[in-house]
Amino acid sequence: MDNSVELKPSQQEFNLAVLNGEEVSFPTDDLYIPPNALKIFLESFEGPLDLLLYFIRKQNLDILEINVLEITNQYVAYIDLMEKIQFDLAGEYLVMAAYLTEIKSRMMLPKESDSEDEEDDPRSELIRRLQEYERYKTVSKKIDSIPRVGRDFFVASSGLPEFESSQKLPEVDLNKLSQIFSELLQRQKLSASHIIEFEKLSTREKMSKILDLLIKEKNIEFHKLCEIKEGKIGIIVNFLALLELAKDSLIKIIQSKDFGIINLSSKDEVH
Amino acid sequence: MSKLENIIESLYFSASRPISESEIVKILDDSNFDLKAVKNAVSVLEKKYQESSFELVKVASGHRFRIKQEYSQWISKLWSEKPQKYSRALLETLSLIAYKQPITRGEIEEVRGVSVSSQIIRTLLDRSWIKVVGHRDVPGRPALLATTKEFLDDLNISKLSELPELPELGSIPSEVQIPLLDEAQESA
Amino acid sequence: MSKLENIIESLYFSASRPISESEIVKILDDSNFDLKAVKNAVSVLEKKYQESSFELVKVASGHRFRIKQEYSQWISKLWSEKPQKYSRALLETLSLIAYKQPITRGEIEEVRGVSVSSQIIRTLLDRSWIKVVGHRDVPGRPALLATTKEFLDDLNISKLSELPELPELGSIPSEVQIPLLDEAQESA
Repeated sequence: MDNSVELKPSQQEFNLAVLNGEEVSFPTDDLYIPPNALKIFLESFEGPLDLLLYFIRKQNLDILEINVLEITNQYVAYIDLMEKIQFDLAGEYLVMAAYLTEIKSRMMLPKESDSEDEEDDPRSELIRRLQEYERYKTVSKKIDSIPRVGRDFFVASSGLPEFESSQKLPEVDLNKLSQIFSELLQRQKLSASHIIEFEKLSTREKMSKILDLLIKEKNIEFHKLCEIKEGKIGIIVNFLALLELAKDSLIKIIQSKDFGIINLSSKDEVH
Repeated sequence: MSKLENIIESLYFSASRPISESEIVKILDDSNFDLKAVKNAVSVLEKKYQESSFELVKVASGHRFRIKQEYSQWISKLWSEKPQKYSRALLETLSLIAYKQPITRGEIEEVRGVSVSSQIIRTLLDRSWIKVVGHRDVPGRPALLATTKEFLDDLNISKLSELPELPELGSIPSEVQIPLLDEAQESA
Repeated sequence: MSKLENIIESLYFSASRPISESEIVKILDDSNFDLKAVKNAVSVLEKKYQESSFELVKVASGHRFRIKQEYSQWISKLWSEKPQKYSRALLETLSLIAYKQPITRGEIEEVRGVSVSSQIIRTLLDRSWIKVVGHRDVPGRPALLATTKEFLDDLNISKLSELPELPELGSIPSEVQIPLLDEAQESA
């Protein structure tokens, strides 16, 4: 962990974080900042509200007394810093920066009338959000500290006597299973940029079969995998399965001469 | 005929989940025990195991036996896997669901100020701590999330109101807010 | 310091398998109990539960608690009462193994985005629906999982390619955030 950040007293600085019990300061000017430290720092927050709460607590302030100008400056300086080191900031942090800047500018404008309505305080919405967030942040720590099963206490149970099994095992519906799988694939498509390539099932089945055979036999000749009733297609599928397995380096293939017998052996044997 | 208390004891020890008293009545079916007799027997059992390492406790979906917490240190040595530690993001999401249920994912995001990852929702669903109880009638029909009985069971509590109290929103008289505005400008 | 008998009792009640006396000694590690003390305590426990619905019995790999045979009629009712239903998490895991076999647990987790509990794998292995067919040659040498003949039998098909073909994966509008949530409530 590199938190040996050089500090120059002459420069304006603000304290950002306590890492491993040590306070880390990041000068706002162009000193070298270890990107790792900043990244870890950011990751210790649950979003912009959490970060703002930290700045506020840092100044020993009540949420109600926040000095929007100062907070905004700190926050924006911090965001700039992150951009400078080209850290991929979540959009929420940028939205908050814009929001704070808006509040700041509204507060610097002269008030139009003397309506002393609380609604006129540009900060009130921010304060409300900070307060609301802090409630749940606080209570979530309490919930985590409630003893829970499997972590703090355990359930007592005993072995069963023999009994006539009228117990029916749950059944699985064929169509349901494929529906669930296609939903999984769709979900994957949504959350990832790559799509799982869908391979022919028969190849998959052969792959499992070959691996299973290799557990028992250690060595198999390729032609023994093929069954006459499966015909040419069967040979091709077996061969594809073999190539897939080799690609994943799950098996070893040996063919000692051209057009000779292809020998498959389990990779496990090597170890 | 075995003693009622023993039958009930054997049921609790053999089920891998909490059982309710009415379920026991149903199992005893053709015997002559009614709900009152069962409730009596259960309360006898609740007091019975003071000298033992386990106790009968009431949770949301019934009663179950649990090992007294003082023995956890030995038991955790029995398990090779470390119990899962949950992230702050997950715990905050869970808290919002617990206290503001039913709630949509969007509403959680509004309070937390960040997006909630699908993974967190799925982990909570997998653990059976939350479930979908409906859909809000707005565009996109977002799912409404709520906590389950299993969640309460796992925390060993019998109803939601036994959760820690949610800290009050600091209620501040509106007069106090205006002077602060001036202060803020001064310090600029 | 809790009584040795109670510690041992708590271990037997929390383990879902028999435990040997030497394993107990290992768990007690830094305390002063040796094998002889443990054996003594176990034999005390063997006689202790005459009035109860359960007893401590010796089996091949150690001791375990078991409900006495006379209670079996009630327990069979408990188990037949509610036919279980497999969780969404289990079905997703099973479908991944079926369609993408051979596959490691890590690969399943990658697609599902959450960790797969050992419980799920164990349930599927117990049911003989999946088996380990090898190990991937990467650090940790994770087990490669595949479906079994029993799985095909139970689903009434004769080969994997008879599994339903997947519907075309059309493009999904990005607004649809958690398409699985609807289904999820079933498993809750």
